[in-house]
Amino acid sequence: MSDNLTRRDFLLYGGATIAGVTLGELGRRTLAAADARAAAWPSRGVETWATTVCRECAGGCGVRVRLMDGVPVKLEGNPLCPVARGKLCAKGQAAIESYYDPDRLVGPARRTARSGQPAWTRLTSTEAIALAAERLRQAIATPAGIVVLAADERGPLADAWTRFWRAANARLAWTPMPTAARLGPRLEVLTGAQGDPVFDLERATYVLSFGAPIVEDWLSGVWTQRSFGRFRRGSGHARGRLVQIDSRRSATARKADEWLAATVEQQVILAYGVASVLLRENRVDRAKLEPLAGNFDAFERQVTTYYTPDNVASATGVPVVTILRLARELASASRPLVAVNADAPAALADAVFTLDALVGAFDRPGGVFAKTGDPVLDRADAVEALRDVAAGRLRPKVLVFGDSSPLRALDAPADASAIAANCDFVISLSPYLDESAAIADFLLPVDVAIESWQAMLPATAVAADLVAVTRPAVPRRLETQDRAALLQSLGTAIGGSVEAACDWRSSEDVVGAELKRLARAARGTPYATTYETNWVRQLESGGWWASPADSEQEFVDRVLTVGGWIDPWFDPNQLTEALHAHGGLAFPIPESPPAVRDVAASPATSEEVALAADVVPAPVEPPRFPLKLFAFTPATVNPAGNLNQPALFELLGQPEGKPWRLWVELNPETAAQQDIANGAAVRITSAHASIDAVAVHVTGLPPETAALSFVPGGPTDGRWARLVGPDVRQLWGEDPASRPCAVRIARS
Amino acid sequence: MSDAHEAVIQPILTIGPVFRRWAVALGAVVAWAAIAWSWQLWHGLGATNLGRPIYWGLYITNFVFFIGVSHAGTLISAILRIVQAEWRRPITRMAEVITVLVLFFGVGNVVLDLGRPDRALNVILHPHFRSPLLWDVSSITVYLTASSIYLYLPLIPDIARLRDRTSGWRGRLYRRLAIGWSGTPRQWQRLERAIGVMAVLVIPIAVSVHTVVSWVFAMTIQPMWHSTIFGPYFVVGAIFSGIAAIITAMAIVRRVYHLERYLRPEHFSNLGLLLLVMTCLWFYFTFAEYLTTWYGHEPRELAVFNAKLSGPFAPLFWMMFVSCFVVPFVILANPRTRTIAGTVVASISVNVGMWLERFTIVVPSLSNPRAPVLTFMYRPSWVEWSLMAGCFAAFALLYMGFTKVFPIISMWELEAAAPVPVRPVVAAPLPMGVRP
Amino acid sequence: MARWGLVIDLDRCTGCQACVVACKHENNVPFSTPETARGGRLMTWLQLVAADLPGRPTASALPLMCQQCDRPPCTDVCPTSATYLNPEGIVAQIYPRCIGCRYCTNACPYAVKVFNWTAPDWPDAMAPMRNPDVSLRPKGVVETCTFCHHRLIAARERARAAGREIAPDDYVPACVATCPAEAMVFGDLSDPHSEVAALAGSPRAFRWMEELGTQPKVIYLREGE
Amino acid sequence: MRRLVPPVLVALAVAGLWILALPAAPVDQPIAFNHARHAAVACAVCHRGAETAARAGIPQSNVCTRCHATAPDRSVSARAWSDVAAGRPIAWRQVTQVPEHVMFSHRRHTSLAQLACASCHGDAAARVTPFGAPATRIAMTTCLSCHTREGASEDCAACHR
Repeated sequence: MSDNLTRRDFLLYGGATIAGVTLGELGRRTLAAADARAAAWPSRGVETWATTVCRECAGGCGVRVRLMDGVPVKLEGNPLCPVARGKLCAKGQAAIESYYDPDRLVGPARRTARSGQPAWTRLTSTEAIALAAERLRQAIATPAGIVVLAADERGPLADAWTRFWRAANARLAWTPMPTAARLGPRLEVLTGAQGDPVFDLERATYVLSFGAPIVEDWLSGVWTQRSFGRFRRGSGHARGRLVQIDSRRSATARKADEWLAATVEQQVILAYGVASVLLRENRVDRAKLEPLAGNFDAFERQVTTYYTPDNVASATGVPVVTILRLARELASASRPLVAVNADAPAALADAVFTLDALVGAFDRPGGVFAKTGDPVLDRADAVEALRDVAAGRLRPKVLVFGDSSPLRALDAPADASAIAANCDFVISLSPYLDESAAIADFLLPVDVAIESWQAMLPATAVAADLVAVTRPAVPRRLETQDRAALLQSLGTAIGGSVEAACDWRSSEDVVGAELKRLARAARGTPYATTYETNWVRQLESGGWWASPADSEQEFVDRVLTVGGWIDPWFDPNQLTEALHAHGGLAFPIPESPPAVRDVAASPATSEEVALAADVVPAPVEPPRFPLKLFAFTPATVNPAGNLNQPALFELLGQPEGKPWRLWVELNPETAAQQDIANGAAVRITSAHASIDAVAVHVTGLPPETAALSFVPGGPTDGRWARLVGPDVRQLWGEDPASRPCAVRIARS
Repeated sequence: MSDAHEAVIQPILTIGPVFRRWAVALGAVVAWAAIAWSWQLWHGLGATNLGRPIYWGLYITNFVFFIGVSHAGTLISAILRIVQAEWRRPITRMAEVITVLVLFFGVGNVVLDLGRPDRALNVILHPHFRSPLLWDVSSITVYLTASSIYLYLPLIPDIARLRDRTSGWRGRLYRRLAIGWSGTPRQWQRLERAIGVMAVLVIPIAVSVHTVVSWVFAMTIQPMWHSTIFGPYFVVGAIFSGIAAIITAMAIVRRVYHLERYLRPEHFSNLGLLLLVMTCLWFYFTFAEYLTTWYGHEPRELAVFNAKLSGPFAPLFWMMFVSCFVVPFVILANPRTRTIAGTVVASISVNVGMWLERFTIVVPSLSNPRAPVLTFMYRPSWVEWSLMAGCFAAFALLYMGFTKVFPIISMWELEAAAPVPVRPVVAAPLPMGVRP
Repeated sequence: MARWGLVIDLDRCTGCQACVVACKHENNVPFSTPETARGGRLMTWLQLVAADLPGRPTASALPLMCQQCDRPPCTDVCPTSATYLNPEGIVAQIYPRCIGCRYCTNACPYAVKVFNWTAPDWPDAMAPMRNPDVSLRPKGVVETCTFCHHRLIAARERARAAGREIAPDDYVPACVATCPAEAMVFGDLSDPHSEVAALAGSPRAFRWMEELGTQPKVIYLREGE
Repeated sequence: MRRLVPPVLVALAVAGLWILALPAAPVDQPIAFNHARHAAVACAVCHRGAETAARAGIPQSNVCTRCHATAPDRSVSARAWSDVAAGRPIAWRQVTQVPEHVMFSHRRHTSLAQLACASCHGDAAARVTPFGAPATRIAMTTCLSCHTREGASEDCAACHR
């Protein structure tokens, strides 16, 4: 630069300055406008709360939805709901992710390419209903022309569903849910009482659990968790002791004071073994049992003859001393309770209720009660219906999925394509991108829980009559349908008896009718605090009912606001009454005595090995698949609803630190033979397939067994669900996945 | 014009094809690193393979390593100056340049490691003096200042000499930098005095710098970081890797610029002996550190110990042990192998080993936290490797650049000591002595 | 001045992880994928870990969040005071001050501080689910459990608007609010009549790694008799 | 060409300094709202959350049409008014805003701490034009100076979220 400022330079730099100022001012304005635009969210931040019911399981927990400017941001438990008491489990918390699931179906659609890549054409709801109704009308005339499958539930809306499809001449079946209702028939066999068992876990002091997933999702998740907390550290009694008999180290086994590994078959034997010790050592209150004896003598003879501790020990591998100790602990506890999983086979449920009867748990605080009056569920099994379809025994013209639960409960995932092939037309009502949507020809997505009117009977857990009733908590996000309104539109389009069966226009009508019924029942109260329900209980047992509302409308509003209705009056002597009415206990007599263990078939104990070492060391070819593999579904997986919830996948395999992973549990010694470290990647191979998983060492697991976590879902699911490993059911091939599978596990 | 030290001056004024090729190659690496850094700035530290609980990895390893190497120069040249070791004269400059340049990369790696480099100034705007990181900031700043001055002061007479025989941009640059040096006795007296003061000052600062770097780790209560000997251990390691770096640099400069007349086998042998001493010291500290951990048997400490000695980090650990102790000890303890080639091999081995040592200090402790949270096996990402390569390339490039602007051997100091021949530090009577 | 504390009864805790999900939603903690989780990028303020506790044959499932130490190792080492102990004993993190050096995450013996390796990411459809009371942390800063401090501020404002003092039930973190087993109790440790103060004095009470001198305000109650 | 480099650099430097040194530019609002004309009405009548909620809120058309049946005067264009009358949202641009990481509640400052709206928003009642820029510089020092003066909490976490 020269020292003298020329005119040229002056102009040049002057111009540059002006250009700079202009540029700067433009930039400044652009930035300010951008800032103002960025401040658009959130608009006002007005917080409101709405009530709804959680539908992640059958528990029916009341939910409060926190809305900011009308948009749901968080779920909390409804403090007035007697099931939830203001709490929610992990699935309940994650339910909001179902509403926001980015892969939710946006509206009705028709498949345009059946094989290869699915291609879909969006339809308006009118078109969709017309098309579906056409198909249904054609199918009505054929026997079993329509097959309808959905998750099991109780309540007015479920009844409307049943009524509609019955009128359409459809074959209905339901996926069984693990609720107390499933144990009802077994309780009835023993006692004659028609109803669901109510386990009073909270007040028990000693719980002997046969596979009951008490801290996972037993009967009614949140209710059980709270009961467990109080059982452990309740006000009023000493710390409750829990003994868990389970095929694997479940979360409950981890929390238990003692865990005994036993398969379901062995559990039955063990239960009768304990019963036989109680009887032989005369540790049952015969005076109390006497009036209700029934076939007690025959039962006692059978059990004490065949289920001797020695026989039981040899059949189950549980030492004799442990069996004796369990029986003595059970008998000496002040309020013992024997618990069982809802989906236990009949033999195990019978054995458990028998034990409950022997320890005097019936109609006793901390024991088992019966809750009669709820509709008895006598329902065809959707899984069996699906198997029939897959095998071609049943060839419906139209197959309707209320949700994907039947497909998830199927043993082999390969069945899905066979199912589609054996049906003319498949309709899925599921709101999610899931297994049923993957094979459907026709998608009619319905509203998700927080968008819907609700009226359902929560699964039996609380000793009271409950109905959970709510309005939609939020407006619908996508072009989905109200389920009852959809049925009604279909009915109108089909006409005839189907149309006549629909005495509603939408779910709102069904809910309204239920509320009217409740208002006129002249009992119970809208959900209220414990104090208020106790007050109603006092009044009602006194034979006098104070209406909680001045008018029917006020009552309806109140129920919808608090989220449900409760009649706290409960007769705690229903089992005793039933027993008196039916001539006492009808013990199901265990038929076959336990087979003495075939030593060759099972792994030998160390003693036997020591003995065998003296004999002939014959060179034995190691079996190709030496391990028995069990599959289990982690408690945070919802088998009926949306799987595409990322927060829940992060919980998988915790606390061992295996988020998002399938994991296989192995005995450390078995693992050591294969040089498999804790946390190592392994490959599981069966005769049918291979699957990669992470190994977790579990001390105490029988050395010949392994347990593999199972998350249904896969490539046909939403963006997160498809990330969680392959479908482990492949390992079983055509065999039912409820039984162990022969596998080998090696480091990968 | 000609000069007694024409061999020193000539490389400054000429740029040959070999230099150009190297410059282009290294420049390409640096450019690639710049791309990697932009990638990291855009994507955040997600571009690395770090994660919970391994929050620090390659960058912090490099930080500690570079700060360690920076002890090469200043400390060694200052100590040798103070003890008036005459043989130091041709090598002090080379060492001091390493110090100053490498410090920038030490600091730079911390900036690379920041989640929010845009907020780096918060450290100065909102300082929290209980944080050892702030002690680091302070001591490194002081060290950088001091060692820059310490590099600059002895440069002045040489710059003046260059000034007198150059013109153009070089002339202007040297004129400014020579700040009017004319070689009057008064100037010489002041210079000698200033250098003397700086030499004394710089030693405690240098020791403090690496002590504080070690305290970044030792002040936490993490297993195998929370160690009282970390300060001296790191200082010893720093001097160790520093000497190795000087020897490596010397060998390269000697070969490339044909300075065999100045950098003689005795220099390598003497520095090799120093390196041998440091090898033994390093072994002593390492042994002490690991023995106490092992003997103490504290489970959390032992988990890290086992991860290093027999666990997933065992290959790195034993490689470190071999290259930090076995290789240099075997080569340097034997006078016959303590040749130029031998010391250079030993030095490179030590440099690799010391980098591994820094890595096996930083990562295994983080991989085995006290809390049983989910951990994973850390393997640096391409971004991290690229930035590391970029740092080394940029250092080499800057070092090359320096040799093209300033004399890499202090000419006036050689002249000041001209009558004294270069002698080995170990006198003949010692059994291991080398012949003069 | 209150000293907020949390008691977790491990005997009651069932390991159901409802608290984990509640915390994630309440505090806008982003989701992971299998890849990010495997690379140590799982973002959680609260998670279940398998801790070997004295007197237990197998590892216990321990809900682990910021232990809200009274002598936090993390705040000492922060070069910019971005993390500090507030007067009510909550270890706070000031995001705009944080330079992301991750010294605090390394100093924490509980490894409960998490770092935003990338910018937080929600699918567009899920963005409205974020809690407007809690900020979205940008990439490059450290975050951790704050005992749902925003709930304290809201509760205090509500109480003042109603013209009363803050009551024990007014302020409860999201994890405590949802705990189905009633295993978590939250309150003011400095109030001798509070439930937390009583439980903290229980013979079963222990503070995890208290031998390190961190003085946590998360107190666990031992499992078993 | 080389001669042009310095002037371009100068231009860019000036532009940068201009943006950095000056306060944020005022933005244009869709309606030329006259606060002074509405001064008889309390702030919270239109800004409904100003005393009861965290956010004061900027009134939407439904608030206008509670009083105005027809277009007020020529300051509101016919097209703008037709939008208001139809209840369509008004595209106000929020100019006074705290950063995302700050938890600010109007209620805490107005009805609880008894601060006048004017302390932060200036004398809105005297304004004849809508806000194009914040009346007060929204910066931590502004907040802190008042908090210090009034003895309010100076704990970082009291406002930072």
